[in-house]
Amino acid sequence: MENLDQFRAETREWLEANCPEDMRQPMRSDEDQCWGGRKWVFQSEGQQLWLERMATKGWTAPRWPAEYGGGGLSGGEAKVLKEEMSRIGARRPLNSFGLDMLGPALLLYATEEQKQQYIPDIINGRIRWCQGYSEPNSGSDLASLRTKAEDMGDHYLINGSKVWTSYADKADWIFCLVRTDFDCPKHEGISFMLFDMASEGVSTKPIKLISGSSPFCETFFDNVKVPKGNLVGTLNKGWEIAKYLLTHEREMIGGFGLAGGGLKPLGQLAASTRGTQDGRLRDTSLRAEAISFELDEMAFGLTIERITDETKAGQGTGASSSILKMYGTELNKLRMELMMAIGGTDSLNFESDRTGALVKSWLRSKANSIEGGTTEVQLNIIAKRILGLPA
Amino acid sequence: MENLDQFRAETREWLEANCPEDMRQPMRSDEDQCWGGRKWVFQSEGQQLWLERMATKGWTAPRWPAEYGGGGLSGGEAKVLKEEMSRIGARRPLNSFGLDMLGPALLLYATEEQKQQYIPDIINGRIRWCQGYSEPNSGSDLASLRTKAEDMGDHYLINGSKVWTSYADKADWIFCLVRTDFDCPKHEGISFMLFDMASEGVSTKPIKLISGSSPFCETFFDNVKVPKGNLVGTLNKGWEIAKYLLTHEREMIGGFGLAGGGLKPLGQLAASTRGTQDGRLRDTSLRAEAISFELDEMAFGLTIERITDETKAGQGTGASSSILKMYGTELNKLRMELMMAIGGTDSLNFESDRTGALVKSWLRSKANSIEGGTTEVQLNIIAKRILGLPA
Amino acid sequence: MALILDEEQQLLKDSAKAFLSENFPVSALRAMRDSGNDHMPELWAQMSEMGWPGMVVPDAYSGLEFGYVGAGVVLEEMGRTLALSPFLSSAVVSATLITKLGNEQQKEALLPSIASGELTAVLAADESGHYNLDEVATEAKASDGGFAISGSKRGVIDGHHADVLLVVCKNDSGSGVFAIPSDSDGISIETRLIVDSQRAADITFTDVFVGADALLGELGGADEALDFTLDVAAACSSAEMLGIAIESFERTVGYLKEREQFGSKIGTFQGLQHRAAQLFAEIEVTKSAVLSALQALDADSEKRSVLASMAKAKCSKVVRNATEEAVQMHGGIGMTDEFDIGFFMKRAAVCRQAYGDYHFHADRFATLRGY
Amino acid sequence: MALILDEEQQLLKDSAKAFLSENFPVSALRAMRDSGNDHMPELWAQMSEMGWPGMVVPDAYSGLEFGYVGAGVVLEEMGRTLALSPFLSSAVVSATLITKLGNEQQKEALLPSIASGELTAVLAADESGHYNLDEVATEAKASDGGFAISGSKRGVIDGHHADVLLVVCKNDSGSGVFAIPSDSDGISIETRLIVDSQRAADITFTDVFVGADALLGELGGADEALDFTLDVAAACSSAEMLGIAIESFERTVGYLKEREQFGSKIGTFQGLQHRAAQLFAEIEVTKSAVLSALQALDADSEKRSVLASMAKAKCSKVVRNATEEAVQMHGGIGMTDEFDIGFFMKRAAVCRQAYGDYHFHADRFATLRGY
Repeated sequence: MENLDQFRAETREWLEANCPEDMRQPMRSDEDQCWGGRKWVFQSEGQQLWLERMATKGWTAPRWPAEYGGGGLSGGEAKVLKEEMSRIGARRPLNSFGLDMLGPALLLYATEEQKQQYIPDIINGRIRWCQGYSEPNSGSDLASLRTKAEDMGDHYLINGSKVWTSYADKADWIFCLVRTDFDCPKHEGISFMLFDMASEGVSTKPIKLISGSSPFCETFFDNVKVPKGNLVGTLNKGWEIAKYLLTHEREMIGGFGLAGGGLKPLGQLAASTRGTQDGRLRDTSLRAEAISFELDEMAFGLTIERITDETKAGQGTGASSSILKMYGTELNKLRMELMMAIGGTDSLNFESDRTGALVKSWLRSKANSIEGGTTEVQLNIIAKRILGLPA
Repeated sequence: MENLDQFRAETREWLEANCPEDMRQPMRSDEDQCWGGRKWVFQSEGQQLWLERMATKGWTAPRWPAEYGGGGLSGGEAKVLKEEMSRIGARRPLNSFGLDMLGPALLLYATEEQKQQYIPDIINGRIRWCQGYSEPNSGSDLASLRTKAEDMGDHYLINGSKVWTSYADKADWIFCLVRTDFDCPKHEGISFMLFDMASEGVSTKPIKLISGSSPFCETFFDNVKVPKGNLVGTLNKGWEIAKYLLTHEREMIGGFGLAGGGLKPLGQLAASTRGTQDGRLRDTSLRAEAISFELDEMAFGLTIERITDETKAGQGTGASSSILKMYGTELNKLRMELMMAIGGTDSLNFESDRTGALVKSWLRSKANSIEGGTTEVQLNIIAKRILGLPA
Repeated sequence: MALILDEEQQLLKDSAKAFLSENFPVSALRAMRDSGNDHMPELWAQMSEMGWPGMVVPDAYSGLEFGYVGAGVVLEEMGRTLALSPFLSSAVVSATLITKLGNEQQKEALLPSIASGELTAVLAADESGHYNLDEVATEAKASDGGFAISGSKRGVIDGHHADVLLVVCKNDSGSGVFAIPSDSDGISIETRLIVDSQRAADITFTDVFVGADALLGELGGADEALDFTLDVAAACSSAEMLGIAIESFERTVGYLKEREQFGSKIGTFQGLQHRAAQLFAEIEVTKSAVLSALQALDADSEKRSVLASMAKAKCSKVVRNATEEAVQMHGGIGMTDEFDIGFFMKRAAVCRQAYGDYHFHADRFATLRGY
Repeated sequence: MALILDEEQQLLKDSAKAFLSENFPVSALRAMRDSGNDHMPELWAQMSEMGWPGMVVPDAYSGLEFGYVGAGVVLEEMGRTLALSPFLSSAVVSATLITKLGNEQQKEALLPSIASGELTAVLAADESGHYNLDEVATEAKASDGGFAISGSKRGVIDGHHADVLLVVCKNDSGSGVFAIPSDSDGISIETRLIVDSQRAADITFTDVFVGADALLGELGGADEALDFTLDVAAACSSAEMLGIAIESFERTVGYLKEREQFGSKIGTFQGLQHRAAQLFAEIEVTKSAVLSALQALDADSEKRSVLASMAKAKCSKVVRNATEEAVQMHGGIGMTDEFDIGFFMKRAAVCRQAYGDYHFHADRFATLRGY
């Protein structure tokens, strides 16, 4: 048994001394997140200091190996760090697809040289990454992608386009699925490549969503030259890395459904907004829906906990990411519907100031069950891979 | 405009004079229904008189042509008769698959001679019919049936078996789908035949259901000889008649979902059983479910009305029977679930006396979405035939 | 009464459909929004030419007296193209309330110009955000032979375009409704953009002086007329939601027949087929709910309120389901502003909240049914 | 505490599974019913040999003190084979109440024989048919240094087999629980067959005289212990429902892989695949709900009641869904008595109602959560 008490004491002291005051305030909206990267403009001195200090300790990526700049913490230490940060309300110092998606894949599939090259810049937030997966005609059928990488001897030549590239217009580099073999079953000719978004021939066009915001882009590649060393893993075996990454992404998106993140429990919110009678939410029909939601939400939260504990104990079922993605996103959509009902006509506000935030989040939530593999795709995966139902 | 007032006055007078007192009492259970047929034992003098008197006027089949013994009434008159019967609480004099299913098909597809032979005995309740459709390996895939009728020159020789034959053990005759051609697409080699259940080679075996009752049988045909004149319609074209009949059956089963039949509205039943607070059902979660059910139930009842009115006005959509079957049976299952919740632990009684009736009806209701074409089959029909979605 | 449209109603529906789909399709809404506007005056002008604002106004006041089924079929077609006009707020809801509550002089003064479309009125009732008239706090104090009105109303759609506000006030004797020109002294209006590109108005009344003739009916005597008006608003807004549901559904079925994934049209996937079939059945059932509620208004049937709340509750659920399924089955493209399907979800959100949401009408339905 | 079974708990589960599936599979229930019996004494004898009746009884009273997670895993496996025994009613629920409420002497007198399986006790609490203890009217009048009990209890499962009845009474000072031998004078028991082939007892008490030592704890002081016992009953009956749901689901998935229609295995139809996948996810989520509720009992956590009611409400819904889908996907054959799947639906109906149904626990959950 490791001695976590000492680590906790030291961590608490360090955080107390190093976390700037404004980084301990709750975020007022998504705009307060720090994404890093070459183009990043820090919103405050505190934001910059907080990132630098945490990155120096490797605590933007607490469990990654210290040799690449990670924190090198054990599971127990990482949990203590999380608890201590949460205790003082410290914000996450860096939000990043590099941390949440690319990094774990690199640690598993990249060469030593590639790890040395890319991982430190992820940890310290110097490079902001985006993900080039979906294409205009390959939505749920991701493996049907057509973006082509031709072997030109000393480099690959990339032509094609991607869609739903999150923040492509703000990213420095892209990790990208490309087709390197057209004469084989669709899953077998895909490769996983990294390249600089500043390369000649790369252009992006933001996609305006129904919520009015544009977090996604169309991304075009017109004779983009990519050095051969930027291939990760084996040529034509990129689908394996893609699947690994999709699993990670699903778990992230599924987690949206959780109450955890300081949200007021829905039933209590309804009661304080809409009033009670004899201690019960006055609107009995809304109460019944809130109950049904909260039962599922609580059971879902416990399921994340259980799956985490099973994984730690080496009992993983393999089913988890599809279940979490499907269940969590449907729950989140339901939560937003109930929030709208609680808000009444006020909730319809679409002004660009704060008052329009609820309805925009409501609209945004409808994408949860589409992005990262639709609910229908998750159900197919569960039916075929887990239940073994015949094709 | 026909003069219905006079018809109403005459009908009222006739019913007053001819409907026996005990036939004006609400039925206490399904056992009080009169099914007729060779083996029928009348439960009271009133039951026998009522059937004879109504049959003599043709009012067991009010709208069927008078030449075959039917009432020959117009739509308006039939409605008046129904209203006047309902006014004094008169029971239906005869319950019969002949009236509800076979008869309409015979009027459409049978020869004049066949109509003369079969229809009067349906109207006066002398012959009780059963339906031979499903087979052990053709559940939802009805057209895959294998019961064989061989042309032996002067008769057909029938071999095979049926399942889910309602009351086959109590019926006198059967209308039956048989395969008369095995060398063609499955829908094209089916014929529609009638024969006496007392024929040599016919045997039945009741199927015990989870509710404990046995309304259905397995029915076996071992070298049963059927006269050639018992074929209805064209040889190998029986599927058309079958489809017509299925449509009728679906509408009948779908109708189960309706509150109409003197049932107390569910919400009121809940309120009177479970108590109210400030005028609202005390159990707020049950109230929300009762509301959701009653909204659907009312809208569904209005839909039956609308479809009837559209059909009268020649605006039928063709979609109706699958929608009614699917929606009505799901609603009825929901109603039974709510009745169980209202009843609480008392509702679990399974005694063979009256106290077990609720839980048995609850169990029985689960078959509604299976019999007469499953809910899944109805959804397929809607998707393909009405919405035109590709196969 | 047969639960179908009669010949005249069907003709009206056909002509509304033709007129709106040709002249004010969904692209008109997009154009309006992109130019920064929040209503469609040109549509209203053309509707007025056709006499539609007089749909439910009695013949005696230059109306068409065509009834609520007529209003409903127009609204259903408006729902299909998401056309914006004060038809529901002024020509249907306000005209109804004035007809029910006004005296001869007031009706003469207001109804003919509402029927011609020259004048628009809007009901300013709710203060709670949940159409809870029990919580009305706006007061009318007797003053100088008239009244001084103080209070505020919330989320009034079309409120900043209307010529006349029908303001619900409360005092000890009950509810009263005042017809007040919107440019009267003491009225201040703030608007906010809402999700379907319309604007909702928050209206404050500070000692707004009105003559005694501004009071429709008696002070304390408006409850019955407000109840009828709520039935009208609920049933007619249901018709609009029905149109939204039908159009979203038809577009989605069309997309299922076109879009390919995994080498097949996605409409071949039974998972989607069954959901589409289920939704189709729900929409068919909802059609009956809406038509019966509209007919009950025309017949002033005693089942009127039960049917109106049933229709509003049922439509709110079904239009939510239809627009959610539409976006989900369209996939990513359904989330883009470039594609029209999202507009249906946005308008549906507004209709679902207007004049009481699902929960409001579910409660009203149960209360009326005795539980 | 990690939300997984520890090694001992997993071993217990495995051995319960092996024992029950080999010795008391569903066919044992069928045989019991067909021979006109309503319980399985042989099973209880074997369970007693293994010491299971002492699962939650403290070591001090000759119990295993294995805890509620242990009781839950046994009940889950009992749900899978539909094995009938007084394990829940006597060994879990009654033992808990006596442990919480009894004095030393009472515990000594009752717990060791409950733990050995020699004696069974049953909680006779509800009179409403809806586990509403607010409606308890059974009275205990002080009489001759003891009490005279009068009233009646409804639908007590195992009531006619139990040796001791734990009778909840009410008087002005609150609830009290009396442990009364079931053969005492003044007790009359009527039983009725219920849907899962068990019998429920309606028990009438007419001036049943008991000594003061029959009172567990204080008169008026039982509420807290009854509340804990309700949590135990809810969580443990949830575990049984979970087992029913899992087994029904697995049998159904098996059938989908076998049964052919329209020339294909029905498991190839995406409509059924998606419903099966959805149900699988619900069952996975429900597993977490049940385990957390059981763990909270063992830890006597303050979240205990919220989790117990959450688990009972969630399981009631999911087991309904699982058994309905099981019958529906089996089609006609699922409706026949000859086929076992209907037994799961029947037992589920009983478990869903036991110790408060969905609506009861939904309300309790919300009340505990402050709305």
